[in-house]
Amino acid sequence: MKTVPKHVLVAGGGVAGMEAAGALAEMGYRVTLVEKGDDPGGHLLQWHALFPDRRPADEVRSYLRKRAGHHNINIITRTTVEKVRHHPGGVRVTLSGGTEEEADAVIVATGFDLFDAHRKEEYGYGIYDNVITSVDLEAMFNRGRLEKADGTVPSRIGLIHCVGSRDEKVNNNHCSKVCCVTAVKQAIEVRQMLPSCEVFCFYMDMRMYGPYYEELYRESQEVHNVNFIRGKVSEASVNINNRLVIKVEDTLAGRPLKMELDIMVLMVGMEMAESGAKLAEASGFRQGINSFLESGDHHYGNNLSGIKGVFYAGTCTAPMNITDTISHARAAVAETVRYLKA
Amino acid sequence: MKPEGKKRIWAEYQKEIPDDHFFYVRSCIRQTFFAGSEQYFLKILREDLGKDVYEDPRHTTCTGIGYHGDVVPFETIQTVVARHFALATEAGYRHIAISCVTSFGIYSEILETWKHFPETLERTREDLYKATGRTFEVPETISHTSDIIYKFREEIARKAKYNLVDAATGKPLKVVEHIGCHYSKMFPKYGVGGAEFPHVLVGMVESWGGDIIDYPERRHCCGFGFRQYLVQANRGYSLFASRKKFESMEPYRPDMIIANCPGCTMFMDRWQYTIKEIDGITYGAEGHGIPVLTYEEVAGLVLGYDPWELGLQYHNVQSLPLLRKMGIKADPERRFLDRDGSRLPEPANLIDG
Amino acid sequence: MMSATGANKFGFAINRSRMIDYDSSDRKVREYITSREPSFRLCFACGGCTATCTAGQHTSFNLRRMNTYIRRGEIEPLREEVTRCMLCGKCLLVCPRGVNTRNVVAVAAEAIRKLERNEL
Amino acid sequence: MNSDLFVIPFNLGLYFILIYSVVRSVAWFRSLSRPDKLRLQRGFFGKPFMDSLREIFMESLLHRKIFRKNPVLGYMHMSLAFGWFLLIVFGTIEADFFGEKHLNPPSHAIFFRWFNPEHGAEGLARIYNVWMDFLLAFILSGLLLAVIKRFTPRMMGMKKTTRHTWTDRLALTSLWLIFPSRLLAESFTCGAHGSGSFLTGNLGSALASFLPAAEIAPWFWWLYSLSLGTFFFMLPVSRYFHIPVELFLIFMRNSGITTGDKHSSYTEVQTHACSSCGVCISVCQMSYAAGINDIQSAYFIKGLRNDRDISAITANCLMCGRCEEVCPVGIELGPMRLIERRQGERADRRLSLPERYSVMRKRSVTEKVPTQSYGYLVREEPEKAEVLFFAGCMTHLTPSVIAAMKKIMESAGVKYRFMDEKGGVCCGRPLMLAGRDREARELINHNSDIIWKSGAKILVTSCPICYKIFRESYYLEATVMHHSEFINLLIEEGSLRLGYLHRKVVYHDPCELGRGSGIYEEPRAVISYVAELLEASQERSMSLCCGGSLGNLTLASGKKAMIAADAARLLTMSSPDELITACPLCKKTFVQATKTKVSDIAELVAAALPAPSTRVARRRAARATVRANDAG
Repeated sequence: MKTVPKHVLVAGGGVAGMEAAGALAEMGYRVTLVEKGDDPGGHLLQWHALFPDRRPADEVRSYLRKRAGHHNINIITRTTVEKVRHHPGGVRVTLSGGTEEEADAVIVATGFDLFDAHRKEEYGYGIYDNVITSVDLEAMFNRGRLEKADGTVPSRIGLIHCVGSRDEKVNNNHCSKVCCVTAVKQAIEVRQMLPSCEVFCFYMDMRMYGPYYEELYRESQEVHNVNFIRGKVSEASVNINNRLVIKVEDTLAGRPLKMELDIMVLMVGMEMAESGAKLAEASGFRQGINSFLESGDHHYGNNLSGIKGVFYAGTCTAPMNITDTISHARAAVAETVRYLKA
Repeated sequence: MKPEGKKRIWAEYQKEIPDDHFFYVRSCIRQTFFAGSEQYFLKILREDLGKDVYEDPRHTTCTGIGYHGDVVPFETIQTVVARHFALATEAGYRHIAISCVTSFGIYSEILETWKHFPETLERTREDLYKATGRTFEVPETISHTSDIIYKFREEIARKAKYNLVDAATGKPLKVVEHIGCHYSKMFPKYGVGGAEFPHVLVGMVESWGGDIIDYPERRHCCGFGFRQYLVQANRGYSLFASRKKFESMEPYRPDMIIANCPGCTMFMDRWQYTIKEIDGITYGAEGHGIPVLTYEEVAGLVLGYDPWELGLQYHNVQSLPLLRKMGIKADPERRFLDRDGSRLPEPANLIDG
Repeated sequence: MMSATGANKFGFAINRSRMIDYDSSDRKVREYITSREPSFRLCFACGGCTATCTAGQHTSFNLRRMNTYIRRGEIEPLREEVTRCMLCGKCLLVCPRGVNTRNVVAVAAEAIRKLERNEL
Repeated sequence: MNSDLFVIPFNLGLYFILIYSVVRSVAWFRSLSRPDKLRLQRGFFGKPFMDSLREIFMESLLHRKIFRKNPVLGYMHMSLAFGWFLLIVFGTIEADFFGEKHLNPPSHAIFFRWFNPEHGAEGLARIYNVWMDFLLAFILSGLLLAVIKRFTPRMMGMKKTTRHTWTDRLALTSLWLIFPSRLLAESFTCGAHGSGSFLTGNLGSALASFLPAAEIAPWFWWLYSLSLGTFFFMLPVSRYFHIPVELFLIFMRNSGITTGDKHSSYTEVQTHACSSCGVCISVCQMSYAAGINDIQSAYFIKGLRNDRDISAITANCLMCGRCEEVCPVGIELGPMRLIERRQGERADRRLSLPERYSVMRKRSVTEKVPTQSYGYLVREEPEKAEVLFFAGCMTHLTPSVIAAMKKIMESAGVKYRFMDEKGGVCCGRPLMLAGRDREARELINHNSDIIWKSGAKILVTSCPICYKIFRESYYLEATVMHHSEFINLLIEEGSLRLGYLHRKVVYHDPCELGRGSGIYEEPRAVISYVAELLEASQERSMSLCCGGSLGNLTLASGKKAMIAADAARLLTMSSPDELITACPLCKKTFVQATKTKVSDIAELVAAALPAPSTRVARRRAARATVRANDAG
């Protein structure tokens, strides 16, 4: 006797959402993938190459696209999930525009928002011509041209770690985990693209937590001659030649340091997605002190929402790299299936 | 530089500046060294703009220098400030206009403290009552007097006799603005435009036709720093801070510096002479020094008041080249003559163009 | 530098800047050392060398800090620093990054010598 | 008429080289220090002269050392040197004996066959001819080997051969041409006259059978003379200059002259005595284990000889001493390199005069050259002690060695004081190895002061690096002992009771202790006392360097690791339970390079001490007895 396949709604079409949807679809579930943007793919759409091995981001993108292209998946774009509510028959989902969907289970994969660099006013993002974010730099890599606002070739680039992370002044005490290794990756890419361009990373701690990250850091010093200065940049301004002037303490020398830069790259961190926060508030999800969703147990129940039939996947719970996001999404699928079969 | 970026920030830091009825508190330094500035602030507000500004002769120093010099405790200064509020309350004023940036910082600090720790407000009420028998209402707003000039900058521009432009070429003057640290660095929301890109002086200068210079050490302290300056042995540190600013602004060849803090105005003016003595360097075009003006003085010039009435001759760096450039007719012979023609004391060590 | 009259007149002199001005610093020494001892780049300032240093038990010699000075082009403090090492080589055995620390000091001394002789 | 024009090149060359040798020898002699001059004068009239003659015969002609190392290579050198020597001696005898006159110019002997084409038809001369042909064949066989070596060095057991300059190549070519041209010249002459023995005669008649031998012969005599003349002229500017210089070196060495610590005519003689044979390259671990092939002693000496910038070569050497051990000429390569390190930058020497002047001028303005200075060291007032123990900097990174030494000395009841317990001052040897003698002297003075003030009779150190400098450069009353010697002494005295460990161990001679200080037997005696000592593949004077040497300033850590891995592999071929060394640096280096347990000799001995409880009890009892006796 053929049973009607159960229906799972996945909120968010980023890496976690696509992986979770794909895994569920493969197991025969009927999946609705709700994405707020025009296309699924999330922040990965903006990447040129990935750390630590600098493989083209397209490789992972096409894997996910294939995954989410399964015939059991129905993708709804330009839509957000406003609210989820458990009831004895399943989970009722309210979508933007007021439509309601019934699902047997929901996976929340609303992801993260990038820190808005304007908020660190002292760095002058949006004011000084050559202050850009790591995302802007990635876009430059995508275009294959790395240049200043006036079209000239930079001779010195500084990458500022921890912009919007580990910073009480912007209400983010958490570490976004991936920015350090992103900075190292981008520093190497800059050096490879413009061998005569000096590259400096300004860091507070080098958090090379993942496999081959430390090796990449070493390579950046040994092979690519990337410079590292330990200290948080306090302010930026421009001089008469329209070159950026930054101030930092070289904490290893114990002395303040001033340096001119052609381009200053802000390594923007991760924050709880605004859409996710709204969903959390409407649905009664708990948010931790870092604003990310707080799971049932952060050791062994990291996908549990506390609401029956609702599970968390990916960076809506904490900053993660792609590897961890995919693993986390698979774990969410396992939890969902266990719930649906019970 | 992207101007829209700054505008975005300025839009975020707009404070409430009342329209009328100010209780005016003077600055120890400004009334001593730039007496014309305070006098003309009152004159401009009352006569040119028709505003009601009340002054109480019983008003005292806020003791800010003592507080920052670690000799006056916080409880004491709260009580002194509370007494000012009591005077305002008694006179029926709810908007304080503060001439001094140090005082402004202290008022901000105290109001924030009372907001976050209401028990300190109660304690202060008690202290003030015990000491003076007075009671007070917490004022509705506090404004630095530069905020008020900022608010009426367009009105002043409309009445302008002179603009901040080179009268001969019509090109805007290059103006360096300097904001006192305690204006908004401690509490950005208390300042017009916040702490990183304050708009208070930029707004005035741009309304009156000048160009603002954004130079690398724009945010740097003038070096006053109370304890640094008060202890003679530490003055080298204080001086060093000013020199750092001058060296950073020098390549832009600025015509003048406009400051909103009396301490900064005094230091950046006086130190130019000290640096000339110690290092043998005079900044500014042709070694005339860079005139350091208060915003009241600049407003006064724009409105066409006599520079010598405004007191520009009592700055170390004299403003004659600047006045000539703006096309203001000022007789150098009359600089140190009183209204009745008698001779005023002439300061030594002027940097004179 | 200040003149004597200045000091006498005011009773103080203008402070010297403690700030490292990277754009006006002399990085020739760094280039000399990096080209002769490329492992120098690998230092990540863990301080292991300084902790074990024989000379460091007797004086303020600090190889970790010295490396930072070299990188930033701070020659003045380096001049002093470089003379204090005993070249015993203990640091070589603790360096987690395989920096040839002993040679860094030797080459740094050589670089300073050349700098003095205008040969760099 | 006994002269022909072709002898001129030979004669010119010969007289040139003779005059050159005399002038150069006189110059060298004159620039010797006074004591060395006296040594040489005394040596010339004494036993050293006979020793030298014997050595010249054994080494310069027979090449006994090379023979021992590699018979084929030895034969090659011997056939060329000794064969040529014999050819000259017997050629001269032949000319004097069979010639028209009895005192001939050298050319007469060399070109004897030309002048006496019919000679040797019968009798004694005929037999003599066989002998002369044999000598020529002997030389030619060596030459053949040399040609083979040149093109396929591996066949001769040489991993690498030295690279040649153009002067070397010209000299080599002329040298190689000498004997084949003589063979052909003699053969054509013999062929034309029907004379000659088994080689020249047979070859001559064969050639004459289809060639106009009489017409061709003079061409080859010309070639023969030209080759000789060219060779003599090229001699001073080529590597073959070593042949005459080595004779001078042997006399100097046997007269008791040593390298010392600065450049002198002795170092110059050594420089020129190097034959660039390349034996040093073959034994160099930097070469075969780490693939670095441009810094070996042969290149170092060549750079010195040609006045090149060799600062990189000079610094990049482990100073292990293996090359010096095998150098057939006996050049003191270690001290030579140290002298060069002391020189610092040699750049000035290669500048032209005006450039040199400008550098000097610049320097005189800013002669504020920083040198190491240890004014910060505070003089100490040490406690008195019979035995002073100096662990050494490196030993502080192997605390187990310190613990073992403490245990051993306590067990043996040694009253000692631990000189650098709280971290001492470096012994100065690392500075010396870096060529900084003046600075090293500062540290030596500091430590000497403490050692003298302690009144110690014995200074024990756990570090061979310290040991070497304590013995060689410190002036001390105390007897300096490496801990292996000291433990051996304690065992011999019977103050150390040790059990036997049923372990098979192999011993690694640290460079500074073994080759550097000649301590081979004591460590072995100690080890054999407590465990089974296996033989290592390369031991004693040919033991390997661990790679961690402080002698090398510039070697990258990866290369060090390669040397260490190779040395550890060779040392542990017999699969020992433990690899024993006697140097903290070797221990640290080997630990990273092998899975075999690496221990210091002190740790091994400490493990053989009886169980602590009984020992403590016994000592307590002994102390109690002493107290009782004192009280009594």
